Amino acid sequence: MIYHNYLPNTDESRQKMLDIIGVSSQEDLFKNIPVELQKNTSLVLPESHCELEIQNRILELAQKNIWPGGYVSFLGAGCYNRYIPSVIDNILSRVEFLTAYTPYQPEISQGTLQAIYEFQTMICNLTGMDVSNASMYDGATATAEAILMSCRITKKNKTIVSRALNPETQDVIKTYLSGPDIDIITAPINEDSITDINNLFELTANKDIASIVIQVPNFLGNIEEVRKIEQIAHNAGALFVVIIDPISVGMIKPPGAYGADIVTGDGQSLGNNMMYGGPAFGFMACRQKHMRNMPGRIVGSSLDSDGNTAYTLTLQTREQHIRRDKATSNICTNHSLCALAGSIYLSIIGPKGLKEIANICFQRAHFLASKISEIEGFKIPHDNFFNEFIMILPDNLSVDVFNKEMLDRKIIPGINLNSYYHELPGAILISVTEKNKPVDLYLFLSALRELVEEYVLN
Amino acid sequence: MIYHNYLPNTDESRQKMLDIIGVSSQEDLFKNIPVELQKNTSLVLPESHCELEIQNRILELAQKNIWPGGYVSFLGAGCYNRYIPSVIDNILSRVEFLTAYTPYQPEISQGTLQAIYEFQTMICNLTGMDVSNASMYDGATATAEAILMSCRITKKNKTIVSRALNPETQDVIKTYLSGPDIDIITAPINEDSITDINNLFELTANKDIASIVIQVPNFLGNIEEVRKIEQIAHNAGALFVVIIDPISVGMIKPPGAYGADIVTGDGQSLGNNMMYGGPAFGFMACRQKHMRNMPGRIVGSSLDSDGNTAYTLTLQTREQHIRRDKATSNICTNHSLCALAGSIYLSIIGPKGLKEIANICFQRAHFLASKISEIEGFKIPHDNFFNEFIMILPDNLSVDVFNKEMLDRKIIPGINLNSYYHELPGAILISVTEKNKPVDLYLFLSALRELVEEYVLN
Amino acid sequence: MTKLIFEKSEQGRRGCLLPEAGVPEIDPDSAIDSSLLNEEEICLPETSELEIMRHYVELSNKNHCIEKGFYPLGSCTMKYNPKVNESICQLPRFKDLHPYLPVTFVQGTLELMYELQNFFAEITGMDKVSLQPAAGSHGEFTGMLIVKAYFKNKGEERTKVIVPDSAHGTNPASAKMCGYEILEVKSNDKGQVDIEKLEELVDDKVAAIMLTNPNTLGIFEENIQKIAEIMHKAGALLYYDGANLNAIMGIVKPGDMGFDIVHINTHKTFSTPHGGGGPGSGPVAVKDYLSDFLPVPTIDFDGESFFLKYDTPLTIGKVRSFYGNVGVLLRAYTYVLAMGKNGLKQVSMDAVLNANYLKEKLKTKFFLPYEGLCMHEFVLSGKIQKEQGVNTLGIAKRMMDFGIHPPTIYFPLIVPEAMMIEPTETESNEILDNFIEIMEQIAKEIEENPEEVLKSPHNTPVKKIDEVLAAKKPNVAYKKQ
Amino acid sequence: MTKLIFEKSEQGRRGCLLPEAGVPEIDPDSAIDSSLLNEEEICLPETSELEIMRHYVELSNKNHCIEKGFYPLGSCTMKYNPKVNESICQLPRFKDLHPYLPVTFVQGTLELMYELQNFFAEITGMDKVSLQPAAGSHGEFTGMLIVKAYFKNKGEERTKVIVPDSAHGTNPASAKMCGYEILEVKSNDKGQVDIEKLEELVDDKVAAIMLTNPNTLGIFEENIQKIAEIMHKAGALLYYDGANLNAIMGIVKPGDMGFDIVHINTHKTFSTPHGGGGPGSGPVAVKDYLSDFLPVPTIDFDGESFFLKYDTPLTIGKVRSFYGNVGVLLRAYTYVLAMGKNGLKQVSMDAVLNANYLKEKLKTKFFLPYEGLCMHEFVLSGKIQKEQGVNTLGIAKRMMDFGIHPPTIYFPLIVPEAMMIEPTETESNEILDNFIEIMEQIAKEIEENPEEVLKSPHNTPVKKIDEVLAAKKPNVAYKKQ
Ligand SMILES: Cc1ncc(COP(=O)(O)O)c(C=O)c1O
Ligand SMILES: Cc1ncc(COP(=O)(O)O)c(C=O)c1O
Repeated sequence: MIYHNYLPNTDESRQKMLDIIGVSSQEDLFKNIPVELQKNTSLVLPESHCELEIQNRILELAQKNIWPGGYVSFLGAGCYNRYIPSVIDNILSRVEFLTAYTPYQPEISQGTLQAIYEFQTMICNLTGMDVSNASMYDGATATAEAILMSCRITKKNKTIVSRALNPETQDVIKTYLSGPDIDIITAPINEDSITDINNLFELTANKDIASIVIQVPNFLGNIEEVRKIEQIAHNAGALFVVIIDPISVGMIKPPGAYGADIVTGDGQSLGNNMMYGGPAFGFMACRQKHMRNMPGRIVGSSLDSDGNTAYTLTLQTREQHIRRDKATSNICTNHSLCALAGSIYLSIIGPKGLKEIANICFQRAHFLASKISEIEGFKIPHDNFFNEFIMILPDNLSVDVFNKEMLDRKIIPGINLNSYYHELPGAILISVTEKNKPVDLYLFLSALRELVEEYVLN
Repeated sequence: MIYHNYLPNTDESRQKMLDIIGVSSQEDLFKNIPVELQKNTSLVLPESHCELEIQNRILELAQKNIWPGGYVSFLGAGCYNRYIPSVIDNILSRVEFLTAYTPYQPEISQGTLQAIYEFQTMICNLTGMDVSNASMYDGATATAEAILMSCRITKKNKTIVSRALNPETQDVIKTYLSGPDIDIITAPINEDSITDINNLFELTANKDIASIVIQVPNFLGNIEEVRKIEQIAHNAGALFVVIIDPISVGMIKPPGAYGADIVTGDGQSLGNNMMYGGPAFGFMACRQKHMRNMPGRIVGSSLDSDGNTAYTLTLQTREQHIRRDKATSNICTNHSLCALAGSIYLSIIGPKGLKEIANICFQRAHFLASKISEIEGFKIPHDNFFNEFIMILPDNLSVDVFNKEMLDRKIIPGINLNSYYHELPGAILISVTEKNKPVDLYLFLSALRELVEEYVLN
Repeated sequence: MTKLIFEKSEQGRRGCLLPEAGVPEIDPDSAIDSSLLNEEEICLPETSELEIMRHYVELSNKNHCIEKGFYPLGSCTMKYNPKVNESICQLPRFKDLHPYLPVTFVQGTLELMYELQNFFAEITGMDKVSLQPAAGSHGEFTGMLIVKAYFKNKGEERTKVIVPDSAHGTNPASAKMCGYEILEVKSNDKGQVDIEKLEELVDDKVAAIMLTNPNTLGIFEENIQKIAEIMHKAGALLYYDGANLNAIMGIVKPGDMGFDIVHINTHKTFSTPHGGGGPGSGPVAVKDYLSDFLPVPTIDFDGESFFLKYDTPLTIGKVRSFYGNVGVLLRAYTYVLAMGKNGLKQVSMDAVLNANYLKEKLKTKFFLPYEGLCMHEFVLSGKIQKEQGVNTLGIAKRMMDFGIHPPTIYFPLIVPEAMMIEPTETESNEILDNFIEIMEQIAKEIEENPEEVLKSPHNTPVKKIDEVLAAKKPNVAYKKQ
Repeated sequence: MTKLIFEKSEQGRRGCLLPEAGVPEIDPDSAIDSSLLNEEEICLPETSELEIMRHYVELSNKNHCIEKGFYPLGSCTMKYNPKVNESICQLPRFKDLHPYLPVTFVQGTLELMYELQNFFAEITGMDKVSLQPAAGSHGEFTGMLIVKAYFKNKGEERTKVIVPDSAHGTNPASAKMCGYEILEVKSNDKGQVDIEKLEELVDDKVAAIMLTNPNTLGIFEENIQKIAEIMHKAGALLYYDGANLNAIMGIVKPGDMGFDIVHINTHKTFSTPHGGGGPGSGPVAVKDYLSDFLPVPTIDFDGESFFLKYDTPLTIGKVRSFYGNVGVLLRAYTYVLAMGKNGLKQVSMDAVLNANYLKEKLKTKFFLPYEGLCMHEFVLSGKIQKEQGVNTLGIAKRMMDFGIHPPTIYFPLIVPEAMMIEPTETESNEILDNFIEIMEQIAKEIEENPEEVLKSPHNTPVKKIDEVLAAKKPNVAYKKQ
């Protein structure tokens, strides 16, 4: 038979067990399965690779990816190249966190449970809300679930979603809401690339809206008129749902300060690798009164039989394993380990670090933008931004040519906004984080100047 | 003052402590130091780098090294590119092993102690000896210490060292023996690139030799006439010291089987990264009767007050912290964590794996050698080798040109033997391990064929 | 008791430092509405790096995990999570890739994902795969949206989905999220779907049945072909919850059983670590006729290079950001390579062998509600012990004292005092025998002194926890005094 | 009790698999003397990967470590070992480099080593540095060989080396390895070298004195300039054991005190992890006039690129293979960067502050043999407690019950019942206060009930160990029954 490092059974142990069971071969264990179903058994798959062969294969594949250290990148748009403290890796590689299941048995899961309780506290503090759950898959699904939640709470089935939400989030919302047939109204943006308030006001006239959803800073980098939108939402009896970049809270007030009812967001920025888009985690927090309408797991503090503080999953009657089709969501496994990375990150960064990171991003982004705007042909249409901004290419420089030229210089520019926003031709979304060193900014600027020489001035 | 993530003191805590101590500033704590010595205090060093800046600097340096994944390498000669199971990293990164000190307090160091006890057992089994210590710095220093040990045991002060020992080891022996003024006699090699037996016999005529030291396989890859050398040594009343490549024991008998008294070697091959030459570990094992002459730490099994098996450092009266200048060595901190990597490696590889690895190395090396010998102009002078062998370049291909051409092809050939062995012009030491895939061998061969085209046939 | 990290905070302490901006700075209010600027500090811990390490090391030591001991948590497939899977995720060439990099920059990752799609299609006997879903439940949701889109495209209005009474809670919840009404079909006395009852439920308003096979009792649904026939005849689809795929790899394929859609739990069958509650991943595989409805993008190959295929007009859309839990998928990929075609079959054979062995040994002391061969897991009932004074929760707590994680308890709902035991193939015979001994000892303790047993656990970091208090007075975030 | 990994072995089980050779195979005896071929299997464990993980996880949990709690082990500088140091060692561009690669391929590593040489020269006030030595003791050996080579080159025959009675055992042992006879100089009542006694010992046969300053009592040798004068006048050299460098960085340099040779313990002062007994590293720094004797190669720079400098005719040779414990040196480098010039000074200031604070607090309950300001550590005597019935070993064992690693005990030898306490700068005031409380409690327990204290430790993985048995009947390797 087969010996394998993941399979401790030996031929002897297999035989011993077969004897006890009273069958003569391992194949016989499957005799309840109709034979005609067992015809097509052999799998067309690679042969078993030993670890060395796996390492070789992975190296082969790795060589087909770039070495990111060789490039300077200004890609953001929902996934960010950020400083990740090394402590996180060391902790996450501890098998006690890595290979534990969901903490169903609290007495032997206090590590995970307390870490989640602390996570929830941090998310509450970051969002200005009262209650957070233990995590969601990502920011987009968290937002979609927040809308479903808003419909449950308000018993309405329309939502207004700003067109300045991350387009991926908009797509996911559309998919999620197609199930229960909730109407999505997309609120247009104005010439400042923020949600158009006047239009929003009109859209809420009927007061049949469950929620208004905005993103701060919005996908185009700009800060929305949050207080006006809050008024429109609440006047219409809708919940005010705000998606945030958690790093931005180092500079911009948490949504709790301007009347949000539910806050969501993506936690990739908090200590999680980009990893080609996943996994990271989504977070969701809300006001106390909406707690029992939350989807997902929640950890609460309690006491053990000795009277000591102990943590446990709680409010489970919201969840699928108890309430089945009446649950607040189908979510079961969430993104706990990524949320743990987020907790450790926030512990390390601390209140001062968060402010400092936000300031670095803001200052470097604004410096870059102001320098770009000095270069002939390049335009920076807005300055109401945090760390991402729109740059408009010169007329005679196409996005394709621009990208190619930049990549040739080992610079990865931002995404092409025009594919999402037809009204923004030649628009690139530039993201600046603490990983973009000042010299990287100068590199970017001198590349632009070279392109001006070549494509604009000639 | 200074706030830093490695320094938990705050200005408040500093002041509180100063008050208790009764001095007014931190500088005052140093008032016992003559003031004139404190003039030149400020250090000309970089400013404090935060972790992100460290990461940036390290990336900058990393970019000045090659990415080894992009090359095929046949370098060996005492440091080997080998398969390292991933389990090792996960265990070694556990702070419980990583940041513990030497296990002076056995009750809270049983993890390290049992691991060393198991390590000692594995080394005994690999070498065929009775006693192993807890590790040495590397194979070269282990060997030098073995010679010192042989002098203590035999009360003689000459040693014969084969010229076919790794030249680095020979150098280190020379340095170590310069202290106590022990004479080193270098035994020449014969035309088979092994130690010359006849000569050796003559050198021992006076019976004033403490030890004969050989390496199996020797530095040139070949297997020594171990039984004859054993006889010569023991007939002369000298100890027989054998240096082994632990991987070779998967194919070649352990030195205990052919009469060695002390066995040493380097453990880099056992689960340790090459890391530009260190750290890995040295091992040393000997017969029971010589145990009390061993240098270094030794762990023994004992009982605790409940009668349970427990481990502790033992036979410490050999050591410097007890015996000071009368100790068997000055060694204190050894290479424990690297030895742990070795233990984990051997646990993973197991008896069958060791045989298989040895066979892979042997077969691939011999296949490569036999194919090289078919190429016009290239010569393989010996076949009595395990996994490293001498290749002689064609006359009209210099080592420098050869190296350059191979590096251009992303192949890193072996070392130039001529710089150590004047009698071997054009000799390259080729090492083949389990990491050299068959396709790598073909790549090497076709490069040679190209060079023949270019340099030999034209 | 470990203080909260917030309680270890000391003003001014730093867990890390940060660089200067290094550029001329402007006043934030010159760009951003000053009333929105956050003057205050967010309440986060202020600690040194060492303190943070100590905190999380201490917390971690309060967890059970696979490397600490047996973890027979039924339905969760707590097999060994190989460490090579972890190392590959540390390579900068994988972990530091932005999802919007040009595809020419990430051909290695795309090739891996493409191959993995094919592996999963082969193992499940399906045709096309989406790697996007983030977990099993998310896969179910995605699959049921595909069902919905399929019928919408066909112009059929179907509003109901059937699930067995033994189904996992996510099945009805996921169908419900897609707007379906749930019909429950009863199990028969063999623990399998009652065919007659099923036939009664099926009509042209039924869109699908969601099954796992082997089912949550660890029993293979012998009538699966009949079930498929009934459903397909009614124009409905069959959805396969892949939670139990570990029982049948290389033995039988869901596609051959008649399923139209399958999801896979890589964090169960394919050895990706569970992380204390995720991230996992829940790829969805479908038959050809459903492939047009898969979420976008899928990974495709044009003969020269790999690309993200968005051009799928009937797609249900996106179910999450980007392309999937790539970090998890890398691990699943290396696992499939590690086992290979024969190894995967041996996985299932050993998983089933271990389970049957335990079942045979344990049924003498504990009530086995359904006799016969089980698959990779089986369900015992603690009803004998309950009569003796200790319910299944009590048994579970006592097991902890022996360093063993209790089985899944009180699920499936149709077995009173259920203990769902899944040993997995990565446990050795010594571990199984040790477990048997412990279970026999606990049975004996309950016979002799049930009150004592009820005081368990004793050797755990905390004692039995008051869950009622937690729910009655929810305290779900720390508030500084 | 954890079984030995050998006892968990089961024939046939595999911890890993290996590939085929993949080439035509020959019979080994066609190349190698068949009588040397190993027919048998070496006795090594046969276990599954999971079992190996469980084994080492279980073992690890029996260790104390810095991240588990206070570790005031005097002379060992058990400061926090930053995790960024560990991550950089994981980069393939550092860890997978063969030492014989062309230097053009490894300019990054060489640049780092070159800079580090300069950092160490600056911190110690010396001129040239060798990074080769593998540990402190190895540095001493290297340094004393340099002394020997220096005098040999000068044609002077000097045979003796002076060490204080408070010196660490490696000092005399290292000097002895170089063939020197050891003279011990007594300490005076201030715990410092007795100058008169020293003058008596010095003659033209004395090659050097080996000192650490602050000395092992944690006291700065105030007469260091006088000592240097005495030695240098006699034509002898001063060797500085850098074990205690953590006390004086940025405050005073050994070079300015008159030392000619210094070794550094990176695993103490520069935060590289101790690994349960190494690997550390012990770079040696010398004044210009000794630089010709340094081991080869050193790392040098020719204005364009970095290279290995072998061209040093008077070199003592090589003291180990290759160039040093590069993996350890990488960590030391990042540590120096992390602290920077001001940070290193603050390290020493905080280390000394923490030590003096503890000393002030603890001297009320424990005997302090030498009054006055201490440096980064101090030595208490347990003699009061010994009179009450509990010796220092007993106090140490009791400390373990509180999760604290005992201080270094019975060293230095000149203090009876010594407890050498070094808190380091990475411990917070809360930790220090907690330690003080514990020590006070233990003192009280000893006053009230010494017998009870002698039963400690209670909360450790094993109880007090019979060390006499271990030495009397040495069992140093497992033999299969
Ligand atoms: C039978 C079954 N179905 C579905 C799920 C849900 O999977 P996930 O937790 O990955 O969402 C589970 C998980 O426990 C399960 O056991
Ligand atoms: C004062 C002193 N000198 C020398 C040494 C020896 O250093 P190492 O253990 O690195 O060889 C030590 C180590 O404890 C020490 O404390």
